[in-house]
Amino acid sequence: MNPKIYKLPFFENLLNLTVLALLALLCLFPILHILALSFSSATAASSGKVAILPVEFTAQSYQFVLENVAFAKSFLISLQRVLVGVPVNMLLTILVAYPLSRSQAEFRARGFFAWFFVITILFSGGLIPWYMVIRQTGLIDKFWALILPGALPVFNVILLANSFRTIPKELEEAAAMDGAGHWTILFRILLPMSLPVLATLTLFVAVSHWNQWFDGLILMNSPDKYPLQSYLQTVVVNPDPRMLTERDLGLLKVISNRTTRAAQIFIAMIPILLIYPFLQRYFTTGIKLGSVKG
Amino acid sequence: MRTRISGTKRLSTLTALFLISILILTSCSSPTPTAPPPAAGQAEHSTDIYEGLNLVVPNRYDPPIEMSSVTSVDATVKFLEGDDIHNNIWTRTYASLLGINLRYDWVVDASMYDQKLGLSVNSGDIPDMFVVDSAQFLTYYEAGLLADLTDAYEAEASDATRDILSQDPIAMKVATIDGKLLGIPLTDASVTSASVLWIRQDWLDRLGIPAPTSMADVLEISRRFTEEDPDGDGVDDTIGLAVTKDLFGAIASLQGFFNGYHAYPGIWFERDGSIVYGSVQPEMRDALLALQKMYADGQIDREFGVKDINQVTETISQGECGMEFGVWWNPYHPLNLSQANDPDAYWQAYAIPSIDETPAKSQYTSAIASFLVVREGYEHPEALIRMVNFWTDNIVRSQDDNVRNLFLGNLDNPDVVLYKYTPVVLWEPTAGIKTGRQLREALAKRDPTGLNREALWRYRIMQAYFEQGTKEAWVEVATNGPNGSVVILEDVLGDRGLMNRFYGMPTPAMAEKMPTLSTMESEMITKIIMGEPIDQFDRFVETWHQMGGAEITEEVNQWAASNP
Amino acid sequence: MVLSKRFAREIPLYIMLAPAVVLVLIYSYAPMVGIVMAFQRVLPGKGIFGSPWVGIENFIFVAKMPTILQVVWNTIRIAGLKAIFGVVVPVSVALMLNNVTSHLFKRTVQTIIYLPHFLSWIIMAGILVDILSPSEGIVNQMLGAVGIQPIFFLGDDKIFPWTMVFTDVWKSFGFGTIIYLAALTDIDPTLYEAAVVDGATRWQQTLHITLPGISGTIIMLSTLSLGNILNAGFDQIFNLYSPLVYSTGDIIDTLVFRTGIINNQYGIATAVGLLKSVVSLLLIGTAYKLAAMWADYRLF
Amino acid sequence: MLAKREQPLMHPSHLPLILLGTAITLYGLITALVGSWLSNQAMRGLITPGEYRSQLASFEQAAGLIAGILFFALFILCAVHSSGIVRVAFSIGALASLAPLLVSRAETLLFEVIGLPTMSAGSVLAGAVTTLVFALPLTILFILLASGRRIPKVIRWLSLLSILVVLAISIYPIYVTILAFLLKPGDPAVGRMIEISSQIIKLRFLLPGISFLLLSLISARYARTYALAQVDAIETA
Repeated sequence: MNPKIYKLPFFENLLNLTVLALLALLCLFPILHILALSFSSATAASSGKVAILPVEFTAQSYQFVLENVAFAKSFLISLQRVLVGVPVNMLLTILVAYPLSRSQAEFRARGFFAWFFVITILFSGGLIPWYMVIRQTGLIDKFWALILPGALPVFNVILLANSFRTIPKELEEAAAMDGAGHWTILFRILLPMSLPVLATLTLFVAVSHWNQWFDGLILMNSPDKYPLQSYLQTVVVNPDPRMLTERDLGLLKVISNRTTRAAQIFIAMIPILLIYPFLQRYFTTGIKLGSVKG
Repeated sequence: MRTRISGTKRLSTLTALFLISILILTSCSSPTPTAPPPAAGQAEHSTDIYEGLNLVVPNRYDPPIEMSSVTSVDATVKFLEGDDIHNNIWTRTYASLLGINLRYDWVVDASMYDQKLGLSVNSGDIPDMFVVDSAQFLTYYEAGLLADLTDAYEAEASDATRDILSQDPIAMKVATIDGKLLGIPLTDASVTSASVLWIRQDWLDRLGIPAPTSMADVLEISRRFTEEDPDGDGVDDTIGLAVTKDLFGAIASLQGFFNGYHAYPGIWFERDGSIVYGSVQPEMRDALLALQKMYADGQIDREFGVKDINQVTETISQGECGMEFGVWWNPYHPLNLSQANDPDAYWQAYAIPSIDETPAKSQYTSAIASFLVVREGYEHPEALIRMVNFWTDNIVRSQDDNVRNLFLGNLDNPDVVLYKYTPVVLWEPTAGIKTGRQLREALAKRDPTGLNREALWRYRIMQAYFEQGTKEAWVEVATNGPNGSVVILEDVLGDRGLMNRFYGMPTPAMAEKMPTLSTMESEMITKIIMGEPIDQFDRFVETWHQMGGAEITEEVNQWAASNP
Repeated sequence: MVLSKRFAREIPLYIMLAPAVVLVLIYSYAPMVGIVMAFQRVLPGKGIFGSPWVGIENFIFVAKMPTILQVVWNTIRIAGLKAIFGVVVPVSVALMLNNVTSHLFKRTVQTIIYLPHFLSWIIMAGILVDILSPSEGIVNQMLGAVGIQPIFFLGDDKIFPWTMVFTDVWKSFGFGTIIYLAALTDIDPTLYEAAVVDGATRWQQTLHITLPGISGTIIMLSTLSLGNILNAGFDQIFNLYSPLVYSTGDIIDTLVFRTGIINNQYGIATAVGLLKSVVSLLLIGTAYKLAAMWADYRLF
Repeated sequence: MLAKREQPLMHPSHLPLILLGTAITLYGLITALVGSWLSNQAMRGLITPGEYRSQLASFEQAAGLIAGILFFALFILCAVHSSGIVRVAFSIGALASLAPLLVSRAETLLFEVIGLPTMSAGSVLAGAVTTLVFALPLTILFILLASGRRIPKVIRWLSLLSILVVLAISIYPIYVTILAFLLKPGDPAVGRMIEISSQIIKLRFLLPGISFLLLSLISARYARTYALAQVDAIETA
């Protein structure tokens, strides 16, 4: 496309750029602020001197957080969860996406299965039955409780199926001529051709696994099995002072140290920040096929 | 009793304290939730620790019985080296002395307990013995999940148990439905929820204000604290009265303020023959108007509507506020923080003054909020009674320091609070007041003989305050010392208190409608204080009655008729 | 013969589906049995099979709940506002970005604005609670600096919904922006050239070429968001609300959670949940149809 | 010769030293008595802790002011009436007269005027500072006296003793308080130490005062022999 067309008059352009810059700042600022808080002294933080630069710089908060076994534990659990959960998700996604991407002619039950999976997005039996099932299958308090119940991200299946169908049929037909079966077509032709999509989905499920908090909170039988986000949830909540007795004093003193909270929040962000460059590389691809299909 | 000690421990710098609390935080964990009950081996091996302690031990189950339970830990629960929630002095003791293998099916963060209990009970996982709050107590009783403990109690309850449960007149009543004893109430001192008036004495002295004798004085003090720079730093940075967004509670509460106007928000009390709800009584009006004026004059934090307990704590520790209504132990936290920043800070407790000639009554509510219950169909309901006996006979009143150190916690290691590992913890309702009296007598005589180790330490601390000017020891003086807050509690127990007349299980309408009504109530109060016209209150009273208040009152009166 | 052959060819497909089908049956379909609780008085411990049937009593109770209408309205209001701003903001930003010539700048801005999308609401809550605090929050300090009284973003029931909307848009507009940018790049540049030849101003270009060019996407996304009108964002509100703002901030999902898990009234909770699912199903169906009609969007 | 080596502390008169000793002793006595009387009242609950604090403070400030000035004057006087190392010693000792001024003013000075961090142990720190302001100059004073060659043996030994006493009574209470509140809260052993130190702290000013008195008396005796020796010297000349 011809850049001339896009040239804005100087002032409009300037205005445009400033507004955008401000928006970017708006998104960046809170994160910087938290970072600054986490490196500031507690007194500076509580007296509200901290903006986006640390005041009375100190790494104490981080020292506390890192000395905190519970935090470290839950951090590892979250990592483990990502490492195990992502492959499972991806494998199932691929295996389901392929049949659903076939034409009605090729796979007559396609429509049925399509709805079979989509319904699960629309309906759920509620927390109790869900919990009971997981308990019946003996997963309560087990690591796999964080993996199996959500093993099939249906929406991703749809994305992948769609992208499969954007791949020219000719290739498959040619392969089929040479007697290639479904497995061959899937693994030899489709997958290699949809690497960017796969990459996107992988990163997405990784992020979502990292960000899950509710299931950990409900399904684990002891705090030392909480994934990081669940742990953070319990850290962020404050006790209801109406129920305080003198014996809760210790608790009162533990909660809500602003800088330490900031440190924990920031550490929880780090993995996201690390994979973020990759995320955004594949981002557009992922989005396009996700929503603006055809 | 970690918390009391922590009052003095506060001396160490806040960072150090946070480090400690982090350490505590780290250890609130348990390796395997379904860990096997302490093996016989451990039991034998550990029996020698009971040598030389004269413990009253009920007949032991032989062979040992299994008992499953559930529990929660909070950030403060800390363990001794090698112990955890599944294997500690209590599990070992139950196993080796009582022959009860207590096993926790799950252990969750305290904030998750109710939800987790609901989930597991509703999905059929019912522990043999567990702790419930009043609402759950009723729900589970109606569902027929709770065993009838009447016979077991009659047969096995020890004298100490009976005595402690009788000290709180309502204890047994609440735990009994349809003539059946369905749970053991976890007793504590009810009166400790009564408010006292805390004032920065050093500020009073600096401004030369006499001690308050009426609510009028309180308003005056609030005004002068706001306008006259009581902290003498030449900056206009002080407010009159600390209030949190929760309005009521243990710290910076309005309860005491209302009581001063003979208004008793949130509780039920008798008025001309029938039981009425405090928050909708005319007395509220004047109190609200007064608060409204204080807010308008900047005597109440303009942001109190969102300031949670931690932010108010901040205000207090920064010395921006010199008056609050709170419970007797406030000096341990948060008031100690203001003295930490300003060595001369001293908060003096005053009984709630009155707006007129009739002395004000301080309101309080039964401390019995939860019960130990046994699953219907569990083979050994009496096992719970035996555990309770073990606690009441041996620990709760023990003057034997070795026993206390072994089962409650050791003052040398104040962060490890041993009794937090067992759900069977019944505090003696009058214990705190007794200790206070002993201490004051000891001080007057200058003779600490007869005090147990913990009390003796409090005595020494006060001695350090009076005889070597260690002002950090004020926390102990302001509570257990002469003219301390505990003295006021004695009067509250006398004729200067008003106990919530309703102490039963939530009535049907209450369970259904009270949450909404309470939300309305706190909104109404907050908004009026922040300046909305007072007829908001009249409107609230109307809607309150329409939206179920009348119905609830009806039910409460019926209940009261059958529970004189 | 032919049939069996076709079937033989389909066997691998079934094998592929098998594991997923099993898992979904167990963890998604089995729990749906629980929907019957909507018609039971659920007794703790008795579970689905032991509890007595009460017909539609629960639904009647729900209908009678003093707060229910309020809650539904809160939900629709918040979700609706989110939907609207969730379209307007990204579109405008996309258009603006589209006019940026410097690729470096464009890239940087993009990179930054969709970072928040990847942070969990737990982390977000942590950040927001801190920066929005009226006493020590940086936002109110800035407002104070220009002489504005502190605003109780999370504590004032008049402001709370807007806080929710704004923070949600803040978290997700970067994401939307990318979609529209993608759509923009699909517009045939020759159209612009033609327009320039006809001497169309920038504004006219935007009006007659750019917007029509992405209208498909806009319509589609907004119609689809209609299906979510009953999802005002549990994660966000659950972690940010307080009794102080129930009057405007309590939404269906949070209500369900409180009645069910905290107040132990599972029958009622399930009833509300069921109602919600049904309504959203209808909405989603409609939305899907509309999207198919206007934007020729098809899930499969 | 002998007489020449051993000189008295003061000449011509020991009055200043005697006065100094008496002043410090009296101050020590009065403060100790008033202090324990007040704390008695408070511990019996006859006066509120608030009243106790304000009365104690106002008394200590008044008494401290007088005592401070008086001490200073007397120290200087001693310096004037002495010579050589003794003079140096007393001039340094004069610094100790700041201590009474500091009592119950130290906190304001340290944390508000100077603005040191209280470390949540303000009164302990303040107490420590006050005691040291008193103890250090005196220690130096006594060290100098003890090391002065021309000073009579007895006096030197006595000074040496006084050093230990001064140090002990000033350090011990601080040590105990830190144990009790920071290191070993709850330790019964520490509890007993509090008992003891709360008695010892009363001697903070008393004992040094007494040792000054002793010094002056002993030295006065030397003064006589010294004077005689000089007279002899003149006569023989």
